[in-house]
Amino acid sequence: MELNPQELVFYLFALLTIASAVVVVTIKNIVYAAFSLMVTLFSVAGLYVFLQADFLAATQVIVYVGGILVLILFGVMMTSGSLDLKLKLERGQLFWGGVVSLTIFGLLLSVITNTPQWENVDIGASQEPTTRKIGEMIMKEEYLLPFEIASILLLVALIGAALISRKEVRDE
Amino acid sequence: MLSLMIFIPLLGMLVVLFAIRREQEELAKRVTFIITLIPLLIAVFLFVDYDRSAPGHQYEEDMMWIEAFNIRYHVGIDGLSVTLVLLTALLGPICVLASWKIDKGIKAYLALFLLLETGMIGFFCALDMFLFYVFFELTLLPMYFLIGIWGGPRREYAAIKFFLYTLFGSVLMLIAMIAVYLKSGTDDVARTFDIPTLIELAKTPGHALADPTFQIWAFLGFFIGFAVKVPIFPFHTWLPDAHVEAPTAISVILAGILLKMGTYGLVRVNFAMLPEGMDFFCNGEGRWGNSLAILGFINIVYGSLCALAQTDFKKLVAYSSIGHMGFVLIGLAARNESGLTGAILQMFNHGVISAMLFLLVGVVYDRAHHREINGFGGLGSKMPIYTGITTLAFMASLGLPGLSGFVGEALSLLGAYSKFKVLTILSTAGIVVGAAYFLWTLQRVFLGELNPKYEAITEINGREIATLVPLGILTIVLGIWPSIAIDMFREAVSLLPLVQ
Amino acid sequence: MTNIASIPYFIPEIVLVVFAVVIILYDLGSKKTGGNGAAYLGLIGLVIAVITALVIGSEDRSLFLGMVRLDSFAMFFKIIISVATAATILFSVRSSELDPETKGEYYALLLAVTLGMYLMASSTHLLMIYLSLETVSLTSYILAGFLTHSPRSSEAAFKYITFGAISSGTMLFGISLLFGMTGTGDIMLISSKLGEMFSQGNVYPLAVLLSITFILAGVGYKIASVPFHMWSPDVYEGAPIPITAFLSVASKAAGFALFLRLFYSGFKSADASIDWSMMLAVVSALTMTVGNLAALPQQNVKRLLAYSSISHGGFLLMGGVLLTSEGLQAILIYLIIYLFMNLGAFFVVILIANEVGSETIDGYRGLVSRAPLIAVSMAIFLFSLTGLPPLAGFAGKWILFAAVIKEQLYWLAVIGLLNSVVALYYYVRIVKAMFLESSDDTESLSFSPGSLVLLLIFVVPTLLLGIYWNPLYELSRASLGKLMG
Amino acid sequence: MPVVPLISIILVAPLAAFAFFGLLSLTGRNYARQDLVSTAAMLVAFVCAVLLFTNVVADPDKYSHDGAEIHSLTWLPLGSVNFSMGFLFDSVTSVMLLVVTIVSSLVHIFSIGYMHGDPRYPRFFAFLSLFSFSMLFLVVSDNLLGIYIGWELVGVCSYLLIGFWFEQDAPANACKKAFMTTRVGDVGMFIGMMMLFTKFRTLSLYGTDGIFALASNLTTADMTWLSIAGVLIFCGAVGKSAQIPLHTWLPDAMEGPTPVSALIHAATMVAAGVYLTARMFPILTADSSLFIAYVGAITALVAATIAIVRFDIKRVLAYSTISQLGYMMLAIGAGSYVAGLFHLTTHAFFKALLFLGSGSVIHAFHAAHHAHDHDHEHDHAHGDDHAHGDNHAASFDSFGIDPAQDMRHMGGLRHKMPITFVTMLIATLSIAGVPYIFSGFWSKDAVLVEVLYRAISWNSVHHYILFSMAALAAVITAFYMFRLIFMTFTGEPRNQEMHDGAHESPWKMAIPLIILAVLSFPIVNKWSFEKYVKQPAQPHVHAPKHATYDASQDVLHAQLGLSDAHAAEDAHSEDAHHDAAAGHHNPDHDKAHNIVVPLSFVIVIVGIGLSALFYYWRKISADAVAARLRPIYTLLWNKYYFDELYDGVLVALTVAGSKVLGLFDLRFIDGIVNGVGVVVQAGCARVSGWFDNTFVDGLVNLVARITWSIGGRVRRVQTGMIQNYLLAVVGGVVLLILIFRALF
Amino acid sequence: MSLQSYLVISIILFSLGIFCVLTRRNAISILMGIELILNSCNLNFAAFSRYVTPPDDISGQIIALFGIVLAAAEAAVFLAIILAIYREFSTISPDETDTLKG
Repeated sequence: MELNPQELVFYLFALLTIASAVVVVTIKNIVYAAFSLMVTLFSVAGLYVFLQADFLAATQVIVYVGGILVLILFGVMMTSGSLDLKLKLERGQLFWGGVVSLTIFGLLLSVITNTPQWENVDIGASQEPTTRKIGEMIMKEEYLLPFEIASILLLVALIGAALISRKEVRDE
Repeated sequence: MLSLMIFIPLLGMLVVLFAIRREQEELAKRVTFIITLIPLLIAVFLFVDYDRSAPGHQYEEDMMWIEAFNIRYHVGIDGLSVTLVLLTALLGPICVLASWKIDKGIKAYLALFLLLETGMIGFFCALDMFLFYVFFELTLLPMYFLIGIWGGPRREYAAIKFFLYTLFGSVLMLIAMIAVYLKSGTDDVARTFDIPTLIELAKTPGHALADPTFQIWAFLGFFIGFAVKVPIFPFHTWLPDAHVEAPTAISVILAGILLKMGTYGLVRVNFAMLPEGMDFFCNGEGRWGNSLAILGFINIVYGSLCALAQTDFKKLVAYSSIGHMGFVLIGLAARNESGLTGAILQMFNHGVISAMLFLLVGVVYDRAHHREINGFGGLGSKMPIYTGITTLAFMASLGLPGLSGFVGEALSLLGAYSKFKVLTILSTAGIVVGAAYFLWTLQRVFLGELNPKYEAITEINGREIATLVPLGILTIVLGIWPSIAIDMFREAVSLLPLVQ
Repeated sequence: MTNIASIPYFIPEIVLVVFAVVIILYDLGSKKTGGNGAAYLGLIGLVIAVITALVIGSEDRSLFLGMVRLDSFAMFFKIIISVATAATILFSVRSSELDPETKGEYYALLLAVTLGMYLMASSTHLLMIYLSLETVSLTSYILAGFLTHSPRSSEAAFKYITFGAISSGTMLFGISLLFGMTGTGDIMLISSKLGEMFSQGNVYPLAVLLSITFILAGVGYKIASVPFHMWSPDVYEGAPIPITAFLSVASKAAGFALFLRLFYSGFKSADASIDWSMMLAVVSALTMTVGNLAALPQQNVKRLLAYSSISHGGFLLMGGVLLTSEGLQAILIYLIIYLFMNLGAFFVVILIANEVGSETIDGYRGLVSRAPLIAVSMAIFLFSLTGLPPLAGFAGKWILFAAVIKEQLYWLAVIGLLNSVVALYYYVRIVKAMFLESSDDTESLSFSPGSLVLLLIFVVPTLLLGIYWNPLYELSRASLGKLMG
Repeated sequence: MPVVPLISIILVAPLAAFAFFGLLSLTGRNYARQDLVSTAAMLVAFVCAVLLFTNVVADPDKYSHDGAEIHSLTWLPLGSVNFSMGFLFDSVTSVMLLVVTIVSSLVHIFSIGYMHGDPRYPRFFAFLSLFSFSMLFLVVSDNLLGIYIGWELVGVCSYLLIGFWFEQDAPANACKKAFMTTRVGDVGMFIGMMMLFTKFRTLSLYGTDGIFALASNLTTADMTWLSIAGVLIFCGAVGKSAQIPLHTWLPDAMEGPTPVSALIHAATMVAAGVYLTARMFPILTADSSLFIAYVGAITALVAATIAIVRFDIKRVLAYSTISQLGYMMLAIGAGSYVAGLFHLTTHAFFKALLFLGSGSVIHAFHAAHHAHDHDHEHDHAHGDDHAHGDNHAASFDSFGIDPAQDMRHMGGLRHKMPITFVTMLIATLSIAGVPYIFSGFWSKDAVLVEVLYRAISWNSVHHYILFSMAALAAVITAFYMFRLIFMTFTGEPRNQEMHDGAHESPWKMAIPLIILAVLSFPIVNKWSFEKYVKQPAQPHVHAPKHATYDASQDVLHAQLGLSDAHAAEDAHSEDAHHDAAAGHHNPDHDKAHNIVVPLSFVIVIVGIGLSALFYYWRKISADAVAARLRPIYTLLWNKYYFDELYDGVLVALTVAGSKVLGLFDLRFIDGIVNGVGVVVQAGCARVSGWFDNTFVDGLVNLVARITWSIGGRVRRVQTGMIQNYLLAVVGGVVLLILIFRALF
Repeated sequence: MSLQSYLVISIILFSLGIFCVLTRRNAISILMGIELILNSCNLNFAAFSRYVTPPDDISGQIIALFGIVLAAAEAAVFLAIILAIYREFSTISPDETDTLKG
């Protein structure tokens, strides 16, 4: 089977995504898991690029890697005091979790392979960079309201996170 | 007129609750007594004024209540209800008198009692099924509290048991009721809750309500609802507990009125409105044709046998009620004139007699503070009047001719015999057993040597006699001349779908 | 309607946002003085929002290019939610649980969550649905964990957010699949697309089933239906009581608004191949049964009411099963009634927690002699929750069952009613403690007149609506508007 | 004389006397001279009864047929079915009214003396009045329902009066036993009534749509049914008239005051059963008649044998009563209505006399007893000798018998109490059937003649057997009655202390004795009785030789028979019973008569002679014979073990039941001794009580418990661990999808 | 590089996320699982935007964008709550924060 370089890179990203995600799920050390998650997030950003979603890819990197992941690492550090970083796995939960996840996987696989809307779809023509278009849609067209609401949501999250964290400050 | 009678106790409840201070206990009792006299006066007036020759309902009041479901405030009485209303109204003041000794939270007690009375009178007057159900359920709450707060040592258990059982029955009834309502019309033809209308519709051939299968199921729903109230075996076990734990006056109401609500419902709804369903369970044919009569038989024999086994005076009376309601059932199952007349008469008479019995138990309990039958003995020599009245009540209850209990029982059995020969013959065992437990009780409590513990027991007092005498007179009068009552509801009975 | 043109019809929501911000600013300014200024500001904001909403009216309009819809159905829920929020604010004022220092943020968050609920009631786009759901959820997490120095509160928040995140994640995945199949997020369009697909046979039913079930996970967790209910007892128990009351009423109402809109106007056309009715009926029966059974052995009244509210969710769902206008109407009516009786019950819990310091049933012993009015009110609420006439709960139950029986779902009706018998048992346990048992402590409790007036606000409708509920019926019919098409 | 007002007065007078007492009691007081009120009421009733009798005398043709005059009105109008209540007046009613009022009046008078000083003296008279009312009501009722009402009321009065001295256990037990046993019979009667009602839609007896008229139209197909109905109605009579097997209550009923025994348990109430059977005469079939006859004959014989070995003077009389009632039943069963009722009438007087006489003796002995400072109430607290179940000779001693009633303490009283002795002797001669001089001869002779006549004319083996039994019973009757007289009045005093204290009763008690003694002579004679009382037709009884049933004749018979008994007689001249009423020109009848009269002499001589040998001349030692015939004696002493049979079955059942239930309780055994019937029912009842608590309630509780435990389980699912919840969510989603994927 | 290949990656991520959430005994790991799930959703939207919707309609991408934003907000609150839990319970194991149950 001949692979063109583009495809090769795609499959590389795909593999990376999955492999790192598997590591996230299985590895005992939570710090390694966090770093492995970083790899996953990067790879997903790479996949966005293949989907010609450049703005999305950038956002993914900035928000996820720059924000969320850092937050997670902070969390790991701040809660590591008494906690052993080794993760415990309990057998029953593990078993049933596995069964359920596999079943879901099976169901979803069946869905993606059988849904007529997704069969043999033509890949659309290459698009312009989407940033401008996204900006227009968010600021002028139907996504204005969601944008505003999302901003309120962020504000609320900000206040809330601060409020709950601030408890700690008052504690001391 | 009817609304006045229904809601005056409710009004009275507000008066007792808000216009009387907590310390004025005597006043509260007197006020309540006077309030309960008003419905009694109205009921007596109705009893006298009621046109006995006219079939159908009288003194009707009808107005729209909840338009969306065509629910109406429709009340009216026919001969059947007027007798029961009279019974309710009569027991009202009697129970207030019987409650005179209650010392804990008398105000709340009286208020709840008045609420209960509204529920009961309303139930017997309601001609709209929804209203009927509301009043039916309205009696639950006050009853729960009255048993639960003022009852005996196991009151909490008894109260919740009563509550759960009745609610269980009534939810099934609710389903049946909704189904009947929905079947009474379509989206285009207005549906109705009006009982007289529904009765007509159920008779109309081809109408959805007249469908036998539907009627059978609806019958079952209603039946279980009422069966719990009656109570019919095997839904009866709440009754001994509730009766035993309830304070005297409340036992009186329970036995006197609440049980009648069940049988009244059976007549009003199951009998009148669901003739096909009734037919299925009473026609004496097929697998289910004897069901109702069998239940009646079980009630009679089983209730009586259980009564025989009791050593608690009150429990004995409670079980005897189960037995006596069996006669009502078997009379109903007969679906003929004498059976039905007997059943209705028995309803009324049992109301009077069991009220007497519970009052009598209360009298001795107030003095001895226990009800263990074997713990008495020889009271006859110390309390002759009490003994005399008790003997009268016992004799009435065991169906002595010349007293009211006999007529109902005899008519029920006579009616039933023409349909269910074997079952009726077996049921007559109840007559013997009935005599056995009453006589045995009489012997253990009143006859024999005086138990030295009760050397100083006091004779029944004037207030207690006053509660018993009206009932005793009714017992005798109705025993001698039952037509006074029968004249009232003969027309009502003739309107029911009888089968000769 | 375009974005700009939509703004006038969006004033109520804007008012809420403005007041939320004002409260925070006010709070900053009055940090030291304490007092209930923030609460009253919140109340004023709510009142203005409701008034403006009423002024704007409920003529059917699609706003913001199809993102939200202004109709009588949304209007109905907005009012319900506003009343619940107002009650919660009033409860919070009287609750001694909350730290007065953080009350400013607290009321601001309450307004924010109200905004989210408004949007839940009116969203017609999958993205908006997800957004509004998340707004409500995130705020709720914070509110649930609001109590300082309370491990219970933190634990509640933790469980809530974990549960909520998974559920909404699942929902989002379902949304993505649906988006993938129909190529749009507008639920009206989705509805017509689905219909088209089904009629052409150009569809993989499992995909539809799966995506809708995934979406159901998000909605189900809001209305706490089985199997998405498990967070609620823990969260209800751990959260501050006013928030518990709020979650059990407002959150549930908003969840139902969303659920009904999704299923009635979105997925109904998928009815052809998948028996949603049956699925919902099973879920509904399970929900009420599980809620009731688990409530039986509870000792903590809050937790007991949590389970009871699960079972009421099941009752409500029963109306949703039918996909008929009667069923919908029944849900609306039941919600109104549920609002009064459940909030009332929670208010009593707050008062008792304040005065007696106990949330367990034992704390209610002998209440009738210590605070007769409170005890009687509580009994009224509880019996109304049971559904006994002549209390409002009965009217609700009645209409629901009438709708169910009309569709011949007798089995569901029987299960529902048997459940109400079981329910009686645990409600009565509280009543029993209050009336039938006596406590060692007999000194009578005193409550401020304000509290009693507030209590009456809930008692009176619970009584009156049981006796005369025709207006409710009319109101619910009007509120259905064009939802049913 | 107007019938309705007079009957009304007869009923109202005693009722008013009772009501007077009842209402006054509510205030807690009693009128001390209730005795006068009640007695006056009874005398009024008596006068009215006499006035009514003049009607019969004036127009015997009209009143000699049953159901001659009826005044009824609707009592329970149900619509299509109506129950009426009314007065029936015919010669039988009139005779019964006379009998009841005479005996009752005399007993009232006697009681004034006998009950003097009793703490509940007024109450006694009130109860007597109530009884009289009930009995009279029974007698004048024209329909089965009315009879049943009176029937039960007399039962209650009997209950109240037997238990009059309720402080002691024996009366308390006895009254309950009496009521219960008779009620068993009453239930049978009620079932019979239900059968008749269902068939005929009425409970009225007479008139064109009465039961008799309708029953006469029945065909052979209905004969079994009618027989069963007749036997069931007769069940009531079995209970009330203490026929075997429901006779055990009557001896116990002797625990009541003696005047009560005289009035209720000798003369009137127990005779009500005979009266009822007589009233139902027209619907008796050949089968049911034979059944009745056998029950009567067996009762007559068995009770007589038991009476031989009693020592309690009242119990001897009680068994004698049972035996005599058996005679009456036999007569009616054998088809002789007239003979039955005639014996009823004569028996009422001489048996009342015997009881009152024995009361007089007991009264005297009690007085003596008191004089010797004994507490009689304490002593006879255990009068119920069966209860102890002792059947060995040692216990034949005075154990369990009130000394004042024990004949072994008596003897030689004829000098002390001459009036009592003479009057009782007259009654004894009468009951023994001493020919020609005494009324008892005439009535007993009539019974025997009728039975033998049936035997001869129908050539019926059954009736020969019945006749032999009756004759044998007559011998025994003469024997034990004279045993009573000899032991009580002749010989030497056996208990000198008591003998010394005894004295003749006061005049208040003596006068009734004398009046009754007069009535024991054939004042009521056979010819006058037969003149006034005419036998009704029995459309469904045919001599066995009419093997082929002639339906057409029967219809004719029915049409004629009820409207005119004479016509019926003509139509069926072979039917023997009509001849009995019409005269003695039937050869078979004459034959029977010619056999019976000489036989009567033999019976009397053998009976009295044997008795004298044993107890007067003491040529034979009763004890020696008893020892020789130990098994028979034991059997008789234990009254054929009827009580033990009832008790024993119950014990076995109860014990078995209890063991099964693991609820065996010593109190059961004690309880069993307490009374017949009640205990087995208690056993069953406990079972059902247990069943109720354990099973029915248990089932419900089980449901509750299961619900609760499911609640607990559901609750335990809520582990508090969030990941379990998450698993439930995700798993739930998967399950939902899978289930619906599978289903749809 | 068909649509299916993206979808396969997405569903693997989703399943792994679910598995992670269900089995890991650490609150932060649960948060990571949630992030995996959200990523899979966003990947779906992006893929559908590219393949299913018309080329000029990029609403899929925008929804994914909102997804990212919401994920961030959620993560922030989640971590704050984890810190609070840690403070109260001195552990962030979900097994041990089980005082509310039954």
